Amino acid sequence: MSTPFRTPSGGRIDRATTVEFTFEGQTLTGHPGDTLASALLANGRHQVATSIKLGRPRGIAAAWAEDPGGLVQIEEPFPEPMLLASTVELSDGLVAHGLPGQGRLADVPDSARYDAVHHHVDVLVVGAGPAGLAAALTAARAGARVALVDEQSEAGGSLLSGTERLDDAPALQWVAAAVAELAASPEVLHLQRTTAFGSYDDGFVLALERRTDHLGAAAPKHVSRQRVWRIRARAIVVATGAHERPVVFADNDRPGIMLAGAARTFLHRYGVLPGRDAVVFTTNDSAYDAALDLHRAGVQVQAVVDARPEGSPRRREDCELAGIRVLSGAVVTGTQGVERVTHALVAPFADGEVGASTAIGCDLLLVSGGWNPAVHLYSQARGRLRYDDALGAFVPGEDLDGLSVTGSAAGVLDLPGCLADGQRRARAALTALAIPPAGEDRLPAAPEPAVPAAPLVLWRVPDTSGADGSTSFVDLQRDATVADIARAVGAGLRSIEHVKRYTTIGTAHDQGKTSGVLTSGITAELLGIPVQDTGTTTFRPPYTPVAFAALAGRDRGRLFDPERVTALHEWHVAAGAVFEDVGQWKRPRHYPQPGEDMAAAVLRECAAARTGVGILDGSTLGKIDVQGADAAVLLDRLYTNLMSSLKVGSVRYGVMCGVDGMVIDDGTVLRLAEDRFLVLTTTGGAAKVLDWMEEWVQTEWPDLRVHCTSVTEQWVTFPVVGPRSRDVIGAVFPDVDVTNEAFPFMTWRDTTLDGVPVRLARISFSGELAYEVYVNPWYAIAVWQRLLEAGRPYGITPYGTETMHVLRAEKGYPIIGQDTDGTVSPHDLGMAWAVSKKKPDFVGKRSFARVENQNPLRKQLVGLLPVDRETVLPEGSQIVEFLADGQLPPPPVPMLGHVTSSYRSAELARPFALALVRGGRERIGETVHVPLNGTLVPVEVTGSVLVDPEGARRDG
Amino acid sequence: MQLIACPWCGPREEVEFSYGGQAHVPYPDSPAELSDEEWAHYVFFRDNTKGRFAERWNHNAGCRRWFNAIRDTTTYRFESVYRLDDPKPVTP
Amino acid sequence: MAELLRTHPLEAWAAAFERLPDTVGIAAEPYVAMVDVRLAPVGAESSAALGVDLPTAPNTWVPAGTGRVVWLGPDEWLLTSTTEAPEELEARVRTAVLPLGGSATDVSAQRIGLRLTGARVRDVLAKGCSIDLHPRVFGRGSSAQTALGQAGVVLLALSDSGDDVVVLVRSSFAGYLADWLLDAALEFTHDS
Amino acid sequence: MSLGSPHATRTPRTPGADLPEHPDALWRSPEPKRSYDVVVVGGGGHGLATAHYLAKNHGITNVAVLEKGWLAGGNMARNTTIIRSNYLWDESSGIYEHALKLWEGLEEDLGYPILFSQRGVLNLAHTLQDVRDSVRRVEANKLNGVDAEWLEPDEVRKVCPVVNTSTDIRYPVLGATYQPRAGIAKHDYVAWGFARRADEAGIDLIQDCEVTGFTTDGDRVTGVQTTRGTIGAGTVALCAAGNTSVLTDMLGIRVPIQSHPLQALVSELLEPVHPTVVMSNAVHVYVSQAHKGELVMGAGVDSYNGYGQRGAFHIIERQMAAAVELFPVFARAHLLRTWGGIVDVSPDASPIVGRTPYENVYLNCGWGTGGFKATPGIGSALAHTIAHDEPHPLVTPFSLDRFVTGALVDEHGAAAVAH
Repeated sequence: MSTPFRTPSGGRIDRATTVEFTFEGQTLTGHPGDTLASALLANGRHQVATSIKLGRPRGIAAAWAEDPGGLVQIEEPFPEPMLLASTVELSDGLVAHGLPGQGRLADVPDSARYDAVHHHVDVLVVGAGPAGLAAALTAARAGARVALVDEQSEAGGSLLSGTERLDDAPALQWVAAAVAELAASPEVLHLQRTTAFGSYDDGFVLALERRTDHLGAAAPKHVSRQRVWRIRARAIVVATGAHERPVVFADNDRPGIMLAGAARTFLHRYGVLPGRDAVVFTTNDSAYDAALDLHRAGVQVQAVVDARPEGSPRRREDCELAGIRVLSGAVVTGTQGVERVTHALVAPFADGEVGASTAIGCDLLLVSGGWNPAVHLYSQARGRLRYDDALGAFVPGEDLDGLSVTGSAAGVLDLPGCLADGQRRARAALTALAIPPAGEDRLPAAPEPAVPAAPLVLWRVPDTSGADGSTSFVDLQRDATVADIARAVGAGLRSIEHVKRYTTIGTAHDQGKTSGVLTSGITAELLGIPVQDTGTTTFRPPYTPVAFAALAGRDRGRLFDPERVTALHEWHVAAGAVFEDVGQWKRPRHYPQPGEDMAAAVLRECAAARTGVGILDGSTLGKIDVQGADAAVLLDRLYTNLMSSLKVGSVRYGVMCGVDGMVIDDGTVLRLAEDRFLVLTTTGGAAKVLDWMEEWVQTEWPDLRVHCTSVTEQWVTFPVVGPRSRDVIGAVFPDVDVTNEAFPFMTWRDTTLDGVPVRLARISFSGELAYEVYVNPWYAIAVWQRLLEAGRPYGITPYGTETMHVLRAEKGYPIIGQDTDGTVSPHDLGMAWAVSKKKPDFVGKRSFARVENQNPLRKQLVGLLPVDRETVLPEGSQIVEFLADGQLPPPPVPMLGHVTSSYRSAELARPFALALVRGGRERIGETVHVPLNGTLVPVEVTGSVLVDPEGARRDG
Repeated sequence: MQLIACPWCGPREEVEFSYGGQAHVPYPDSPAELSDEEWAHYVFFRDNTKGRFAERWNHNAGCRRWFNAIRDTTTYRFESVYRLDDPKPVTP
Repeated sequence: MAELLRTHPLEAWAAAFERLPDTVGIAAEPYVAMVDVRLAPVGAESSAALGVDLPTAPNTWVPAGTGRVVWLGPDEWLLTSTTEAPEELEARVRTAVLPLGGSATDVSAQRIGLRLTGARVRDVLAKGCSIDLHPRVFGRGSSAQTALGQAGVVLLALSDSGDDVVVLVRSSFAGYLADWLLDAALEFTHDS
Repeated sequence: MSLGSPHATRTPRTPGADLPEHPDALWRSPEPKRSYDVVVVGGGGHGLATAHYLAKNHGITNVAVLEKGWLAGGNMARNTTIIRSNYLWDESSGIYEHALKLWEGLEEDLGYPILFSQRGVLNLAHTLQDVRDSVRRVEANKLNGVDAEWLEPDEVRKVCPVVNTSTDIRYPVLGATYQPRAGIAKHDYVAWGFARRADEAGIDLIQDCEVTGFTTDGDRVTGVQTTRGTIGAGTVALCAAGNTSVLTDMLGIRVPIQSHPLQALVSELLEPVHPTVVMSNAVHVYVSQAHKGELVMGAGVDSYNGYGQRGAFHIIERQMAAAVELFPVFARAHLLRTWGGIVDVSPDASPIVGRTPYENVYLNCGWGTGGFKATPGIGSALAHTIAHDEPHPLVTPFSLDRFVTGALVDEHGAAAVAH
């Protein structure tokens, strides 16, 4: 297969190897080193897609990320929406097609790996062009820790696109030597194919490395496809180069119309002739290089059209020597051609006036309106841009703390200038870091550049086509034109932000890389104000688009969020437990036996605990060791009830409130010694309560002699629950007197099991006789097994959180976070008994005295019994007044409260619920209604304690 | 992502810290003697300064110690960090 | 009665750790007694009472007999022992620091230790640890309480070349961290 | 003037081609007069809507809207445009449902194609407590006349097929609440629609006009000092969202709000994959696919106070992890742009609206992440409040003194999904 526009030699491609790819169903060939864009051009294909709004043919207009034309959809090796042909490296088997509008996501999950790496350096250099390489070398030679990142597949930057010479040899030889030197420096990280896409505070730069895309289907699966580098740099040198700026004229969007510098890139880097007959339209000297290089490569350069009255005397000579016609004081006013430009319309241009145009035949129209420094990273770091009238561009203002800009990104446009500036910036950075620069830090010798003729700042050529600017495209990706900007201004808009939103300029894939400054310039012209006053729209990360998955990195699937498990997790899994997520914990919800649904399993588990013995893995309960002479004082200040009066060896239930007087946690407290307590919190509240204690101790009461230490994972906790629990505990711990007299309710005892310390506590969250077993998790399985063995004669039954909830609800014990929602006080829960009257103050006390806390219509925790003895009210159901006619009135219907917990009770042989109800305790005995699927379920309001209200069972 | 200089552990990434809002808002000596309005101001009202702000941070992924900082809420830049027992720095 | 068997939270991961190449060795540390010590100020008195100087430099650890003392905060240390039972260690330390107004809490099972060894250790840790682990900055004797992935950890540098690090992690996060480390090490298991 | 719909203009359209044209005339840029009957501080959605309803409902047109930057350039231009009214508490669903009803007629009212798309919103539940809270909210919504239903996972998949409802993910989807009438609109179009109507009514929209102080006389504010001179004011309404505290500090009024950065992001244009709006608290993500095809997502609120209109990137990264976890097909969608706004968060996550210690100054702030969806509702209620010099019944629950009495409207306490 021939590639007619490939030069016979030259370029950075591997001509020995041919790769096959498919574009728009057509099989084509290219070489490793090609981009999809260069390969298409080599095959004579300019048009990539049609435009989104107007359906006009669009082609490749630039050689990298600034290209507004060549949007493609990748289909193989894996579908990826909306990439630029100019930035897609060619790989064997690549399948792509042009994209006018919306990209397409794969409908199967992406199996590729993505990851992130943290990296710390003294100096980060962004961009491996002449300035960046010079800066990196200077930093590396000084022995600094250096990172050099560059978005291209190889280092060199603009040198890859030209014929410059350094040290009397092709500049790329110096580039190769520089890369080798950096590779040999142990403290240097040099990454190509790596785009710095965001710069943040304190020298934090994010860069995306494309690690395997260029390998196509051959990419290894165990290596991440893309990697986000999180680079923390003490100093940043931004050497990101400049984007060439087009000039806007009528029909400036046809395939074959390209930035002048891009043509040089395609020629020198990829060995591609972008056309046979070229017209070059410029406002500055740089485009002459393109004209002369293309001419040497055999392209017929029909004319160089230079908008400047005198053009560039020196470059005119070069052209005349080469036999290239130069038209000074002339502009391109329009073009002809449909799928490809066929003619450039050229007219004299003086004092902003355009003369009669003549058509010059061409299949390639190169345009240069000057250069825009790539200031994105500087601007993202909140650097203030300054408009440079001479360049017609926004350039970096003051250096930022720890960030400087160099080379053409700083408006330095000649090679020796860039090299020297790069070195200078790097030295300045080293000095600021107190790193002495190396003695030997030579720059390559570069030929002194001729002084260019002053560029002309020309945003747009007056439209003489009669289209009134409606075909003069500013943002090709949005099909937005000069006419659109004029409409926006005409509508009264003055802010560039409004103009952008009105026209949608800069909102497409390229985020306005070429259109942004043009819009500022044209808007300023139309408003008759200086460009500086118009300003630019804000530069936002990312610099170029980044795949969601790349940012998700490895936090996917089972690593999305940590799964916390207890020491018994494997046992629970083996026992067929169904798990529940409680915060990050996995807790067994129930243990269904073959053929059981949850309801059946829970009824069985509940019955065992109420009539025999059950056992629970309660290890997720938060545990905090509170030690010190003032431990009791701290607890008195944080709990609503009195803890200092608790006797050593005893246990007390306590409630904790926020300063707003609302319940934040509850649990039992064991007094281990005069100066030591073990505080138990809810599973979800563990970290919160420890932080809460630390906050008060550190920030308010530093004088208290107390220390709080988390011991949540230091102890597993197994409540052994039910009338037969005493038999089980007695059997496993024979040297403990388990009688009520020796070991009463709400006390704890220490013992040992085969020499291993064990703590037993008479705490009941079910109302039944119960013993909680505490032991070091190392022995969790062994102790659990012992308890199961000892319990076998009594049919000991492991139960999960669902049964735990039923048992506690039958006793009216609330679950903080389920029966409360941050708006519930202890009094609302009917726990006035747990609110000390003795203590002068404790956290939250003052809030109890507020007007609203005195409101008799506050919601209070009560029990509900569905009158039909059948309906299990859905948790969350709302409650309304009893409606005699059984009909809901039209909304809004006043609500009395809602169902917080609801279960079927084996003990009561009927369903029941807990609820928060306005003035609930006053309503006990009343019947209210719960709307359920369009019907009204009558429920009786009861006290919250439905089982064993007199507490007869806790002692067995 | 910012670096925050924990007075003990040194500079760490922002994610290691939790925010504690306005600093130097002591718990009232005797809440019982406050009016509802005075109490509400302690419970709910904090300054929302645009500019230099004295605020509390906790290095909860590190040494778990609370400390204070002067930070500019417009630039987010930390101007100083200081321990709870240090006086509030005088800022011009 | 038979002695109570101990079970390590990462028993199920042992085989996977075995398969790793030397460049990214991961091994669960054996059972170690650990006590959280709170004390201020420290000095000759505390050293005498404890038989070890509690390091006052943040982000450091020092050997203590067969164990270690790790700085956790201006008045907090993690003291480990491979020779004492947890309750013995707590009792000894508590007795020593109580008179000085300190406290001691057995946290032997609160965390487990993972020993990471090999040339790729830094690369593995860098995938989820934001602090600078360059040997110049994080040599032997350095420690850090920080995050690794989404788990809170204490890192201890055991060598000056960054190839020997102990990671202490809350026991309930051990499985997550083990999975995380194996996943992070994957690309290095294909190194030749 | 041409106000074509996206389909009317040119056919066939490339998917994602464009949005309806804006009108040829939007608003004047007048010089401020010496004084106005009403000065609205803040030219965002709330300020512009208030101006519109002052003119439309109450014939009050001697009004200035003062904007320190460019109209609707704050949160109005930066939010993710989710509109819903399925809030838990009566007070909240009251004001948001009032707003939603106005949204339903707003395109006609403004004569502007605001692209209000009632595509429904799903609030996913991932834990048993999520389910309880969700059912509670749905049942409350129904009784308040707000359309709401509870969906099981298979029904969730029917509404939004790309949601990962498999049971083996870290936090499986246990179901969702669904409000069919909820949706999205195009924020600039909404703001500009209000602005144009206000301008047509003769109201002065004054940009680049930053308030630097107030002139007071006893318990009245007589003038507003600005970078464009002092402007006399009969009544002043503060609608400055994240910058409210700057103004109240000038007036010596203490307001319990904290300003935080809130970030959002957008992808490239994509073929339709996401027909509704999905929000999840546990796996923190909220996402919709906007009219041109871009995915629009909001991230979490940055923890610290900040006026910088930017946040930390780790929050975006976590957001992306959540998005890919819940929507695996998003893996290779591209993040095109991120930005930040300033949300003013109150202690109970509900707004603060009503009187201030100054008898002719009204306060409207604390909307947190709810500001956009409330725009027409609060605009009309605030206009009514100003016109009658008496708080509208829908805003009385949101008075400043609730923090003294303790009668909060605690939306986050009730675990309702924010945003």
